[in-house]
Amino acid sequence: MWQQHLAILPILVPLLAALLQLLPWGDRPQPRRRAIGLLSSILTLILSIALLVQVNQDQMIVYALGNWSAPFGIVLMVDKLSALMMLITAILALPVLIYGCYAEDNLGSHFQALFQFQVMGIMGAFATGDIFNLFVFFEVLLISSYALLMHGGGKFRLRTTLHYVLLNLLGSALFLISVGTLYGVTGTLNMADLATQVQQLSGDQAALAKAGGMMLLIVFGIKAAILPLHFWLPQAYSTTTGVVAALFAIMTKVGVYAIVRVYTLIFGPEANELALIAHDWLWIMGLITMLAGAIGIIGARDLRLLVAYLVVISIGTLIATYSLNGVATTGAMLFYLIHSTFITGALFLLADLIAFERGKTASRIVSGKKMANHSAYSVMFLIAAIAIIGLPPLSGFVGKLMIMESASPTGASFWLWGAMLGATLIMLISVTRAGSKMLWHTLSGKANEQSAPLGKRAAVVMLLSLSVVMTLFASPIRNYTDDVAEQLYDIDQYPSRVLIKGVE
Amino acid sequence: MLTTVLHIAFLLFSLSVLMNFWRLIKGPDLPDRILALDTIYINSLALLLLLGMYQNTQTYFEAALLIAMFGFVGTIAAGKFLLRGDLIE
Amino acid sequence: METLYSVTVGILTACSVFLILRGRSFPVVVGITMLSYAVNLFLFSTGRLTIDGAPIYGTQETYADPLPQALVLTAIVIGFAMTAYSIILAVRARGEIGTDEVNQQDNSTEGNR
Amino acid sequence: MNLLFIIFAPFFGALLPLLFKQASRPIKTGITLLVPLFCLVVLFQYVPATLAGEVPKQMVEWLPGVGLDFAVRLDGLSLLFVGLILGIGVLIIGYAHYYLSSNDDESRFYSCLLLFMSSMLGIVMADNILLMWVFWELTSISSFLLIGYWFHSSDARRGARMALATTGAGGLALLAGLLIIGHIAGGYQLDTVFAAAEQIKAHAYYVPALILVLLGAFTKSAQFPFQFWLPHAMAAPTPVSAYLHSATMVKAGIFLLARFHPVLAETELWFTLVTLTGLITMLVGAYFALLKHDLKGLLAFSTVSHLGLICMLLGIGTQAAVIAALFHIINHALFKAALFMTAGIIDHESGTRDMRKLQGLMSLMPITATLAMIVAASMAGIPPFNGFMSKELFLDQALQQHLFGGLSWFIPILATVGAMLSVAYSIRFIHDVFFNGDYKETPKKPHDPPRMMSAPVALLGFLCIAIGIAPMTMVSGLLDQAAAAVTGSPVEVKLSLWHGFNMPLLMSVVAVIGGILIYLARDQLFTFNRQFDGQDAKHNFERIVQKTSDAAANFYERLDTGSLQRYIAFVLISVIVVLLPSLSDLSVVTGGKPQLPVDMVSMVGAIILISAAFATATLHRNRFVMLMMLSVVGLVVSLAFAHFSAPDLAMTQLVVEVVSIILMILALFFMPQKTSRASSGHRVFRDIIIASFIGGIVATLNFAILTSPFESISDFFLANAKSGGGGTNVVNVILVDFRGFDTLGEITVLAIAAAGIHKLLNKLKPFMPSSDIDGRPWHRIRHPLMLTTVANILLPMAMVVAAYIFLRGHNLPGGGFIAGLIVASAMILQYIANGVDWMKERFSVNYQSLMSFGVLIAALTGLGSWLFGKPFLTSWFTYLDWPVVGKFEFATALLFDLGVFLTVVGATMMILSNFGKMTTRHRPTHEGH
Amino acid sequence: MKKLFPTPLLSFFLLTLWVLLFNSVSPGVVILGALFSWFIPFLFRAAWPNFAKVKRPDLAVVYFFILLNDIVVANFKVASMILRKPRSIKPALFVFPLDMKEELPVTLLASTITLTPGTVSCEITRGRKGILIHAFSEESPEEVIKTIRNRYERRLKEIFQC
Amino acid sequence: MDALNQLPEWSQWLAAFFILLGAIFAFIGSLGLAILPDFFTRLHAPTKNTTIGIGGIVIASILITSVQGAINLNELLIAIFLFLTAPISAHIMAKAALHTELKMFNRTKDFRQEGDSYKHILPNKKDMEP
Repeated sequence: MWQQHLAILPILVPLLAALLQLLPWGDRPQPRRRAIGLLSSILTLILSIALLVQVNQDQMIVYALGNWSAPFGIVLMVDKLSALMMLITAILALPVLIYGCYAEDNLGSHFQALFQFQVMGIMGAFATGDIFNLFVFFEVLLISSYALLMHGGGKFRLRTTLHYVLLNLLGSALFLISVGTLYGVTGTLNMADLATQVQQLSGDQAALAKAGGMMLLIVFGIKAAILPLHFWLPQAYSTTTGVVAALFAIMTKVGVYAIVRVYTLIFGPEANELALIAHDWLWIMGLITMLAGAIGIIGARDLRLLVAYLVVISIGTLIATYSLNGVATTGAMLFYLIHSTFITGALFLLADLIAFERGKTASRIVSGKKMANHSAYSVMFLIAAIAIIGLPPLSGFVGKLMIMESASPTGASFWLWGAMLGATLIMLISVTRAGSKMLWHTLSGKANEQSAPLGKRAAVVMLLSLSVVMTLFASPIRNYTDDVAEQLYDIDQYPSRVLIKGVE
Repeated sequence: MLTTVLHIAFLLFSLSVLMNFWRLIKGPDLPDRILALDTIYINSLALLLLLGMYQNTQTYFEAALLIAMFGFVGTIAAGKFLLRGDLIE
Repeated sequence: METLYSVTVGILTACSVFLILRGRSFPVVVGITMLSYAVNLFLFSTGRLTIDGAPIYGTQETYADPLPQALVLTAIVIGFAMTAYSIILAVRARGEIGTDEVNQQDNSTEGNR
Repeated sequence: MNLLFIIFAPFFGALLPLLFKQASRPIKTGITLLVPLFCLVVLFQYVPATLAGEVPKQMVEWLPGVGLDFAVRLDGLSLLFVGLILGIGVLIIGYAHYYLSSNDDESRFYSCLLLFMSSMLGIVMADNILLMWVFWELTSISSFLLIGYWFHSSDARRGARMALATTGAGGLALLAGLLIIGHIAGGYQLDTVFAAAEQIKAHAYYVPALILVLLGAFTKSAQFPFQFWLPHAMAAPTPVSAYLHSATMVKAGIFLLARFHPVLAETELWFTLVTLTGLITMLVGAYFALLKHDLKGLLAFSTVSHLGLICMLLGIGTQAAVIAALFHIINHALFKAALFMTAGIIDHESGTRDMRKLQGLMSLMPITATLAMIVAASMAGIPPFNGFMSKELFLDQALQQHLFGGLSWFIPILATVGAMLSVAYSIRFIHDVFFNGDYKETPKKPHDPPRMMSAPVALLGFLCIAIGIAPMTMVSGLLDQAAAAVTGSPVEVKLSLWHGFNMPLLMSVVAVIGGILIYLARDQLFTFNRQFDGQDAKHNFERIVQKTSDAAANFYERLDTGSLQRYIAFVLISVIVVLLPSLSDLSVVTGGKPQLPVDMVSMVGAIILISAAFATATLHRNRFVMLMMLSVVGLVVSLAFAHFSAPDLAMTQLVVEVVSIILMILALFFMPQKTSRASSGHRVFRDIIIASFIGGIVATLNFAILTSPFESISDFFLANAKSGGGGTNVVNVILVDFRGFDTLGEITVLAIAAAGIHKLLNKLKPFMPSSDIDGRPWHRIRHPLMLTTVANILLPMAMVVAAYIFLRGHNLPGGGFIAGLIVASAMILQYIANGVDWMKERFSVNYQSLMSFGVLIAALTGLGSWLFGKPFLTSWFTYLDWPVVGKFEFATALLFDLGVFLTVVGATMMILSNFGKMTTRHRPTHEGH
Repeated sequence: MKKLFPTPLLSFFLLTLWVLLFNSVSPGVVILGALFSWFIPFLFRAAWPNFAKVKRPDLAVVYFFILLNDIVVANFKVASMILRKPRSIKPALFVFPLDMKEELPVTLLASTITLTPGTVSCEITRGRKGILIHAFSEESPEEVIKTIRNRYERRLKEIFQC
Repeated sequence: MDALNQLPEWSQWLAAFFILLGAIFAFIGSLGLAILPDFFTRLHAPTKNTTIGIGGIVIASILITSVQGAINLNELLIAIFLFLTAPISAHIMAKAALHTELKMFNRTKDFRQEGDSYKHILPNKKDMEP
């Protein structure tokens, strides 16, 4: 029975788990909540894999909620892209949750439930085929992120949370305005239906829809942290706890996903008057975002801030690559997206471990005491650094190579190449600088005694090993992302698969 | 005829609300403003009822009922704020 | 009527935006709340304005567009949740930081200190 | 056996020393040595084939989509380098065994060394240019680890980073170049690239490709102006320098030039760039070599100089020049490795490498001195050593080129000068250290090292002599094939020590004599150069990095001031910038739909709404008043909803408004109630401008939408609400049925918010004013009598109303959400009237569970439809006709709505009760009523 | 019986409310209403303090009509005052000494005072001894106190038998 | 609208009367709020007049709906709730006004004695007196 409901299960499982976790569980609720959380995350992972397999078979799963088919009811539209994103989320969530179960969840109340809610929101945002429902899931993931962000408390965390919250509330308002505009012009909310409607617009109607579409760009830009909307990110990611930051590695990708979805399906190459309305902006903003991120990492004096800016760079890369608007580039971009999600997640966790074991100097990029597990972290850092910078042979390099290779040398791509290579160099210099200061330039004397639990380290290793896996199986993964991109650009199939018009 | 009367009533109530609002803006003290706000609520209630009569529909009844029930909660809260600062203690 | 309506929505938006640009958490939260009112009005009006056409099936011939109403209802609830969260976040910030100003007083950022 | 083993063995072999971390040192060394020896064994299987002119190849697919495959080849050029890498590698490992002290982590050293070896082998054997690049960067990484081996020393750290930065940067340029080449050639396999040589040279992108490739090569090989990193890499342990900076890594750049010779060379640009760079590098390197007081520094710059020489030869690019270059690669590797090892021995034994402190070591270390003199002579180009031969070839080539036309004569002259300097610093190396008077005090009393430590030097010295005496037997076969690979045509090499009296010999003689003279006049040179002191590349590099970092940090601090307004302004300005063009596309703002007439009530409503909005904005410093204005806005908005046929919205808005205002008043208690003017005039002006733009955009959009004709999916809802959803209130049916998933999400949001607020209020010690803003203490009565009484009476009434609203919601305005808020409001009133403690005594409901159950009920209702094989949230309804009761409807949507109801009550009450609890805890109890 | 119907009057009152809301006396509505009005008091019994019981409902009805009448009459009076000479009114602030203690009657009395135009009950003074009244008119406080006592307080005492 | 004009004549008159009554009183009340001199006097205006104002409207509403079909009393609930809640809000506002010691209209006669109204707990009473 469950196969036919596969599309919604990765949303429902975390939801139910979170609700169960919210119930009082006696005097010592935490072990039980952890058990529920882990169980749910494992289950979600299995389900996401199953979903991916299923989608691969059927091309696309359209799940009509309430048995009301599109465009009238809400449908989940799980195509290959959605399935892929959901799988990434599930894979990322598990090690992060394992990490979190080592007392990280005791820093404040409801961590476990909020974690599951967060996963639910992300899953829903990836799965839904309805633009207003996308808004709802954005809110679900945002409100859980608001709560998670200040997990552990503290002045700075509060301040950045406040910034993050208020900025995103503004974003939500803009989202509503754009959804309203689109509805006001097209009279529909389903994305596939919007695609067909938008194709037929012209004149003033088109201009209105364009305004709505462009406002969406700002909305998603805030989520994806594109310049100049990215300011919330560095502070937010660098001040929150490592485990939350690691989970948030997927959050910016939700924004990227939304951009890809909307500006391919709705305002994509086949939208006639409104074809590719955002791509020029995305191109420029992507490049500038990379630049901004690069400047950020040069200036960063804290490892976590550095990693946060690395996220900004990767976002810029993704956006700029996407804006080249090709199947191959998009396929390469998706590969890079997978890589950067895992590796930034790993880096945030690693930075957290290092900060913990260093003691007073925490994650600041200064020389400090030796750590209890110094050499282990050095090796992990080395691997993570190689991966994130994009040096061979790990996945970062593979991803970058794919992007550069797919963006065949034309005028535009040179800029992309230049930006990517320049950013790589800056990353190389800054990250090695940070690493050598923190891991090599140790004060003499005894090592710090506090040692992080093995499980936390194992979680980081799990994430890092994903990079190795991605390197070894780069070819099959890339083939899959190419499939994804191909499907994504095959716009005509969406309406025909999703919409069943005229059903009374 | 009834419609004419309703129009007059609309006019009077609208003017009332405007005057209340003027008081709300002018103050001079917080209790004055609270009072003005409370009155705006009640006049709005009347407007809703009038609208219901005018359109000969029952759809506004619940909204009016809610104003009658909870319009004063805001007033109470504001008053309590002035008295005790903390509403829920 | 439409002109009046849109001008009102515009002004409401402008005033909220002005508030959101203030430097203290409370006005900003109020601004966000007011913005959500404006946005709700906007979203509501995308079904066009109808007078005396409440979408209760069977009461008349023409109805107002019910879909935006449902959307706005959802938006109101979400907006309420967000308002509640942000206002209490502001309280907490005030409690821990000691001021309700949203910005750091010194210009350096924490990560860089 | 497989060619790939040669690369993979050291790669995975790098794990061996780590696995045997606990073993004794000899065992570790032994195990490590096994790896290159194994590689040599594999190599020898292929040597005959290669020497016979074949090119053995192997390939494993990796990334066929990108064109990156694991393809390796073993042509003559590769063989030459593989031999050097493995051969010298073996010697280095043996040498390092003695060199490293007992404190050093030998495992890590060997591991990195093997890793490096693997990457180096990868470069020279790669049959795919992208694969070559992969290894290229791997050498950068592993050399970084090796140079930084003694990471507790700041020199080592900085030197390592500088090396990595420079070679890494070059590597990235190289990648771009390779990609361009690959694109032009249509593939990245070497054969494909070679085949496309003419195409590439003719292509518009040839120039950038060439420059990018050269950048990679020059940085790696420390060519001018990138020579600066190499001397600082000398902070590495000497075995590393001996290996990386003589035989292997720096040669990678040269290798690259050689490898791409068939593809890129023989153009004007290539000649000019490569030759000139080589020439300058040779002179600059030699000059600085002479000036260095540090033994390894001298050797480092001499390496730069010799690399320049090779580079220049490759630039000239004739067959003879290529042979000379390749020959010199071998010779240089031999004598320079030996020299580095010697320097290491001296350092190891005496404790210093400073030539100003060393002298007269001849008597103490005779064996070392003898070996040193042999290899130094080779470097200086004294017959009968191998260095002499390649230098002669070089001078000959310098004479024979005519590429600069009339100005070509200056090349041989400068070449002679370079040779002269080379002689001079070679003399300095020998004379200053081993002679120059009697032994002076050094940190350690030196003596000859253990025999096995000087054995590698001896072996290399022997090779220098052997090649010098019998070049044809030793190397010509190899050179044949290597040169063939570089030039792309078969080559027959002729080498001999003696060419007869000719111009090159004369130049050599001049060079030797001149070198001696320069050495004698060295003090003047030192004095001359002292004025340039302080121009240390490392410090420059550090300073630049530091400055850039500060500048970047500064820039960011200026851009990102941590100011929320700025972030928000950026967002809003982006909105304006992005939207204005689209709005300007609107030809007419009005869509032509006839407008409704304006009635008076709406007019008044608009006036009040607008004024209240303005008042809210302008009175923001008096917060309580602002709240009241906000509540007017909320009220008028709900009236507007009512007016425009949305009773459900009006009700929801009303109650939500009440609850939010209460929340805000609650919050205001902990906030300053009045604030002083904070923003400056122009800030306010800026904000007004932004606000007006945004307002204008929204109004324009709104107006354009309102007046344009419209067709939507809503007709479907109107048509199907009754028949498909079982309710006449279409809005409610949409909420619980058509778009029930939204509602599920929305109550989830509410639940999360409540949980998040609980988290926020946890452990919060709020700031609690004990008096109001005028300094008046609070009123003594906490719970006024009348209020409590009426609140108590109202509560059950509100429940009845809620039940009514809830039940009729499906058919008439109302529903679970509003009902929930009604109950919540009544409860809030109770809290206000009676206080937290009173409520706690009477209602032991766990709001959190209530809320969770609410969402659970809603979700489980949705799940229930699975039992009937229907998708999630499919609703079902029926009409029942019971006796007495009559006909009524039952719908699962009602259950769903019940979930909504419970969630709303639970969440709202959880928020408020937590808030209340927080303050009560801190408040001393005193007289009630 | 007592356990089953803890507050019969309240239940009845709620049922009335229910019927009024639905505006129908069809069996379905009444049965459902009865169910609710039986059930809700259980939910809120804890929050339903021991209010004084209405002992004489008949008098309560009388009281209601007197109140209505007074409201209408006083309204005209106050309205004329506002219209004629808003600046020449003579307000007064005085205490009405209470003769009863039960909270429900006191609340009702205070509400009555507020509802009848011209007087507002501002505060219930310490120890529930009196009600602080702000009067709009120029009548003397004694007169107002007498009216209140005779017209309202006495009747309330009778209704609640206290 | 048409439906309204088809009502029986008497009911139209009656409804019109009540509507006008309510509207006029509401207007006067609001006028009073606007022009009366101090808070306490202003307090009288709306709490009374809007109460009867609403009463009139409610009666008219009941009349109109009842004449068209079955007796419709549910608007009565509005009046009931309002009668229940309006005094409380007035009461609380008055309390607040007394507490904040608003300036009273100068013709107000204060018959209060010490201890009649709740004063603040003043640990340092002197400081608070103006």
